[in-house]
Amino acid sequence: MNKKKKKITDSRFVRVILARKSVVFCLIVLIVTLLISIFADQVAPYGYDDQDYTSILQGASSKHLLGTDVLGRDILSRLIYGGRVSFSVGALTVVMASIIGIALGLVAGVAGGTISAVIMRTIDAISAVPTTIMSLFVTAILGRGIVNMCIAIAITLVPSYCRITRSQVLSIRNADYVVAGTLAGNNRTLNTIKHILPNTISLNIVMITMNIGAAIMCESTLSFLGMGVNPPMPSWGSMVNDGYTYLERLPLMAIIPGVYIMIVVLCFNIVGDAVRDALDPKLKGTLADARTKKRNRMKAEAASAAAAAGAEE
Amino acid sequence: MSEKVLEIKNLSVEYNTEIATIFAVNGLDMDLDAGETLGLVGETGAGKTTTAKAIMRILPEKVGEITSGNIVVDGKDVYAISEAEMCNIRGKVVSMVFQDPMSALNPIMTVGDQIKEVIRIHEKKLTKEQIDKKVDEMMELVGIPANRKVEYPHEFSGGMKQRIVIAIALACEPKLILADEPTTALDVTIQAQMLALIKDLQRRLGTAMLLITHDFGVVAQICEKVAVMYAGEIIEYGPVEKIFDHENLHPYTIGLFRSIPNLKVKTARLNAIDGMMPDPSVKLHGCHFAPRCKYASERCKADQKMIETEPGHFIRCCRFDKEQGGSANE
Amino acid sequence: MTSRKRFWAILLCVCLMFTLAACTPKPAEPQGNTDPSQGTQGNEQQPTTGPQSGGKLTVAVSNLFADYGYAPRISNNAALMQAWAAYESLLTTDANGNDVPLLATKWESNPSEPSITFYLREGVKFSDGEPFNAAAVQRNMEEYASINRSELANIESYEIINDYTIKLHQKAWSSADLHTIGFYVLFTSPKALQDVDSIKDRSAGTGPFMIKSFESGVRIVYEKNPNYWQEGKPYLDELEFVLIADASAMSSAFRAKDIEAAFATTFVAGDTISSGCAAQIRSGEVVSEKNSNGLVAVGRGLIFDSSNSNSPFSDARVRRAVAWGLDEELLNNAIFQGQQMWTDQFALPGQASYNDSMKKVGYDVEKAKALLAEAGYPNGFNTVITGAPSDQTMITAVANSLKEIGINAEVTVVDTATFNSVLVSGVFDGIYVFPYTMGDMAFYMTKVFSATPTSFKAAIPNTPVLIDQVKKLFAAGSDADKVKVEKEMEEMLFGEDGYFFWDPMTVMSPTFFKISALHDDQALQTSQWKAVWADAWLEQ
Amino acid sequence: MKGKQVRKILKRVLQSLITIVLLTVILFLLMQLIPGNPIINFLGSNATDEEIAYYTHLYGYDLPVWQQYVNWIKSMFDGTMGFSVSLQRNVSEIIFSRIGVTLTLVTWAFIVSVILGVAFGIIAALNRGKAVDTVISILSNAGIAMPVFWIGIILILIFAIRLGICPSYGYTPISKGLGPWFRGIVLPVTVLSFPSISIFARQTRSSMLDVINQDYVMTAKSKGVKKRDIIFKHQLRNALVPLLTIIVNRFAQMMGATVLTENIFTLPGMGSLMINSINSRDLQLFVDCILVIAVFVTVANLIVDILYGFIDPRTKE
Repeated sequence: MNKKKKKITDSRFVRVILARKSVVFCLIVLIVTLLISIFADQVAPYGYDDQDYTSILQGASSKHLLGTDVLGRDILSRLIYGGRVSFSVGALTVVMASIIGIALGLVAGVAGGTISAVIMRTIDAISAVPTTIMSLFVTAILGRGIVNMCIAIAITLVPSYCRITRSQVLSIRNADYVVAGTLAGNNRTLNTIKHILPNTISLNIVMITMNIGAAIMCESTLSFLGMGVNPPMPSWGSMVNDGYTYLERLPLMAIIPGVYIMIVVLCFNIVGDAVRDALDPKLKGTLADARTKKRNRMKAEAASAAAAAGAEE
Repeated sequence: MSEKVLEIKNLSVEYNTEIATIFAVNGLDMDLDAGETLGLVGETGAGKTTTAKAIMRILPEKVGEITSGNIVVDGKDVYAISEAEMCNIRGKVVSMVFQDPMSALNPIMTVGDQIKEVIRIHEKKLTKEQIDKKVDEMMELVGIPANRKVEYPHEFSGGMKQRIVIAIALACEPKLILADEPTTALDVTIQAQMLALIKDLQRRLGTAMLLITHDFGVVAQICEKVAVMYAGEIIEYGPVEKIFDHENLHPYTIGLFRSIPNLKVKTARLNAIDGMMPDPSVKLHGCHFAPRCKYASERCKADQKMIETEPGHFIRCCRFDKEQGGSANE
Repeated sequence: MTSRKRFWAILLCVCLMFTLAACTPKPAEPQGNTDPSQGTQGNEQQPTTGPQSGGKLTVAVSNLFADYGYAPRISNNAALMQAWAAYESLLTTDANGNDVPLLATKWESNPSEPSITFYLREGVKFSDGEPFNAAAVQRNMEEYASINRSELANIESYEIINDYTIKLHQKAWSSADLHTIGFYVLFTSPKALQDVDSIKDRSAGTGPFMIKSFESGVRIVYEKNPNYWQEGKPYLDELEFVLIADASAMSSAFRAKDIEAAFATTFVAGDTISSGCAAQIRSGEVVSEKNSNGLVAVGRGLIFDSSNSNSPFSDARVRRAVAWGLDEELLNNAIFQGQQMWTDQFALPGQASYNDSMKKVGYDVEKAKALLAEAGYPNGFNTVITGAPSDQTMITAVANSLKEIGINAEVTVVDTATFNSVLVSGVFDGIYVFPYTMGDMAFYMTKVFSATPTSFKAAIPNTPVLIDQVKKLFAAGSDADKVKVEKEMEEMLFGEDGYFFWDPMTVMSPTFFKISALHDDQALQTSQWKAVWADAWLEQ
Repeated sequence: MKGKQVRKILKRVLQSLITIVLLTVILFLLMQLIPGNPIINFLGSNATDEEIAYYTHLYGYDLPVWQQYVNWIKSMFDGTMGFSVSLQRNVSEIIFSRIGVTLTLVTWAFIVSVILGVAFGIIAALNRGKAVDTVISILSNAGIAMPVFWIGIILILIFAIRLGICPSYGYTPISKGLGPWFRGIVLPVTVLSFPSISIFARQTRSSMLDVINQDYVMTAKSKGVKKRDIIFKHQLRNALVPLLTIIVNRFAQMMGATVLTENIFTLPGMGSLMINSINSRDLQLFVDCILVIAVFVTVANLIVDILYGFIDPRTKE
């Protein structure tokens, strides 16, 4: 068992990620939340639309751990089901945005000239409009629903992928191994895919991990503004909105989903930072405090004693 | 006037990081007279740069710390005075030239301003015009046209940048200059100019210099005395002519000289000292070179002390200990 | 500081967040829904002295219209209520819905000619000094006709008999014209109508107030009209309508004494304000009034795409099955916590045209399933239920209940813009939650069941029986005949074998909150859309 | 300024103009795809076909698309920026009356977040590893993760409803006295600046840490420069260079976030105007608002790019 385990932690990427306890803790939280939402049917005490008109707008009670909403539905269960919307939107959006963004970035980087100018100016134009407003606009066109929301948010994330890929392509376009690729007979597109694309991946992966958190935030904003999924499917943003109308009577109903969003996005950001540090060559070490100094000194003494003993034989 | 510019007694420096504690310098003794040039030679990782940084008291905060010994610069104990007093010394009494000129200058400040900054700190009584004149003077001194002082570091080549770093170091005519491998990053032709420039300025301003290098050619060309450093301590110290006549030297110094490739003789393989540098995170006792030394014997286990084999030439190796009948050069 | 310390710090911070969130103090006051008083009287303290003049009344409203100067463009009720401060109409209504003279003192309608004659009040002047006379009335009516306003569509020609009498010749006799023209046509001074720019953010009407300032989307401020025809009125110096879209903002505004009155048009708004200001309501400082004579209520019902042949709802039995399958009363009390009235017909229980005697539809899941099986859907069918964001709660509840009788209704919420356009076009599938103004049955039914329907054209099929019934409504001479015909129609639509083109769900009459120092002898809350701002006054 | 630099700036200005023109085309085309038109919404549900036809013609919605675009561009220059159906007046008039609130909010939020953000970043970087550093990194991590609308709700709950010190709605202009103006604006500005403070703090901290290991800081120390000067003259100036792009990006996001903040606090600014206009399908007004905000963002980007030339000489050539 030890031998196999050793191979996993050999790769520097995994070692850096597992180095920090906070990152491990966040990873656990994310995985647990993800599993809960996937197996929501088994985990959630009630269905997300089980209406019980006898217990409307009740605070936390033994029957309903986090209280009930205006139709007597259990908030905890809706919170668990809400995870499905947020995670799926987060994942779908980021995948869509990265594919389009990287493709555009590659074309803009390799093609150069007018094509690149047109692409880059359109990208500037789209990114000139702040994300919330652009997703408002696109949702107005496409209407509500998970897929439309994903498209709306993806459009706002495409510029960042495109710009990163393009700058990466420009910097490595005339690197020797790329030129060698063309000399070896690949036509331009094949060469781009074989040589240039792999090198832009690492930066894009960092961007992806950073963007999932942002995508979930954007989704909850749209749901809060009422542009998200259709009821009765719950999403954290729409639950905050329901809670907002009854803020005076039951503040809990608005606060709890917000805390949930914050924890999930916080975990995604912390894991994203760890991924960035893992992929970023110049890792910044951390300083030793007194306790580690004592520990190191003892280790050094032991090692020198062993060395001295070794030298005697 | 042989009063000492620099005296270092039994200096030990440690670096504490997350992974381990590094024992960079283990009991170093050294002193330097005014106007004298001492070459500090040794493999990378021997603790040369750490010594220089320790002298300037710019070891990284909370990481590097002096665990024993003291450093006296121009009569003041560097680790006893306050930070404010230390700032007055840095740049005025002792200044430093770094190894990599490419990143030694602040990219968003003009070259002239970076020279002006050190003058304005130490020469409070000078007026603005006098300072500008001094900056032009220093630029001309190091061979750069004064009108280029408004340009930025990225507009200069490596060699030119190193000249500016030197100009900064010598602007306030310090008593001691610590040169940490000033020419390593430069190509050979520029290297010769740089050394000639430093030697000339040293003679003109009477500055003492501690030249840190791993290149024996530079030492021969420019230094009066040589100190060979290995694993954090000086194992041989003496005048250049004594060390360079290749007899009765410390085994490690012999190994160093032998590893310089001889152009006249056809050799299939370069000979290097076998074995590896000791692990710096392990506290060493006795002769640090013992594990790699051909003549290692039982007596090498004890801490070695510097033995004066001939006037001014010290070697830290028990084999040269006359009283105990050690015999050199079997 | 090793990562371990940072790890514990994060854990501590997260737990802190949870505890902070979980234990925020519950509102000190008891569960909010103090039951605002029923009935028209409201707990109105008798005013200590006679009406006092002076002071400024600030009323919070949930939407502001675009332009209060050019009266012909104001058509929806909320805007009219605010426009009545500056512009007046020929007729108005009293507390229980009878027509009361305002700018017209007398009126006669002659079905044979057919024509309606209005005898105008003398000595009335516009706020810019112009006289109010028959020529002014004709000029205003022609202005309304010039922008295709439907109220004047049936008028053939105008005949000025003398300075204060005008006869309107109709293309065809219709008793509704008296109300549509009498209530909805507002009169602006002809001089102002010539130069429309002069009434941009300014007013030139006969009303008790004049527009002082207007910030679009924020507030409109009226000041006293010096040459108002009713002596000594209005009592207030200034009247301001301020837009506060969000209910909890309204309740904090009441507490901060920034506003003196507020119209809560939705249930949620009413509930939030009454729970937010529970302390003030208990101490009598803030008073809430509702009116239950249905005069101004807005009904909400489920309308079906009955005219779409391949939709299950084209079969009347399926529509009746929905009526049987929904316990509307339970849903109404649950969702709106008993604060909203419910009716199973067009009219409210207790109103004259409410048909008690007919065989009614109750709540019986088995009967509903039987009807569905009879119509060919033994194990139900899939459909869609659509509505506006504000009806989201009700739609979800209905969809949940329909599941019990086998109808799986997928909920879709559309934004207000699309919602409004569907109201006009009537193009939707399955079920649509729609609002309808209660009040005069003929006035509403003519819009739905007539040769040229104006709302829900595509949804409701052209049923000659109902169109004739509506004609009978208009032709009814005396009130007694009218009520008889209305009851017949109730049975035809909502009886046990009724058409059930729509199933009434709930009736919402806006709650009017005001500070007790504001006295308006119920003019404001009974005839809210005929608010008479002249009579309101504030204890100094 | 050398000729080369002026030419570079002009090229950059031209690029921004092209971006804005391209944006007008994109927005106009996208606008045509939005279902529903403003007239039905304006007239309400009991509008007759004749009335609808009358207004459609009056406001030129029946013209071919390209002609509507030309009229729109023409209206840009004659100062009316098109006519808003739902509010019955020229769009320029409405935007002019509303832009003040949004700009006040964003400028104050911007100033607060830059000052506090950079200050926290420096403090965290300087006593790296200590408790202060951990607390600031935790709070900034959390700050980024907190949804804007949720912060707003919490602040309203605590300050407006429970303590009642700040109004939860409405904007009191400064003319009505500093006290009420400040109380009315302090909550929205906090909501707007909270995420930005966290982002600036994190970025300043990481770029300051990058700079600490640089050689020129060692050179400065060896010159005897005092600790305070090293931090501000050498470290901070170099650390600010990468911060500029982040700052201008946050400015754009803040303009976007006003949509939420003004919606929650019912402030009569551009944000709430946009929500109302999209709900009443007043597309002319909606697209004009987006254009105005996009122009502000593009100009901000332009200014920062030009500033780059001065602050970071390396980008001059």
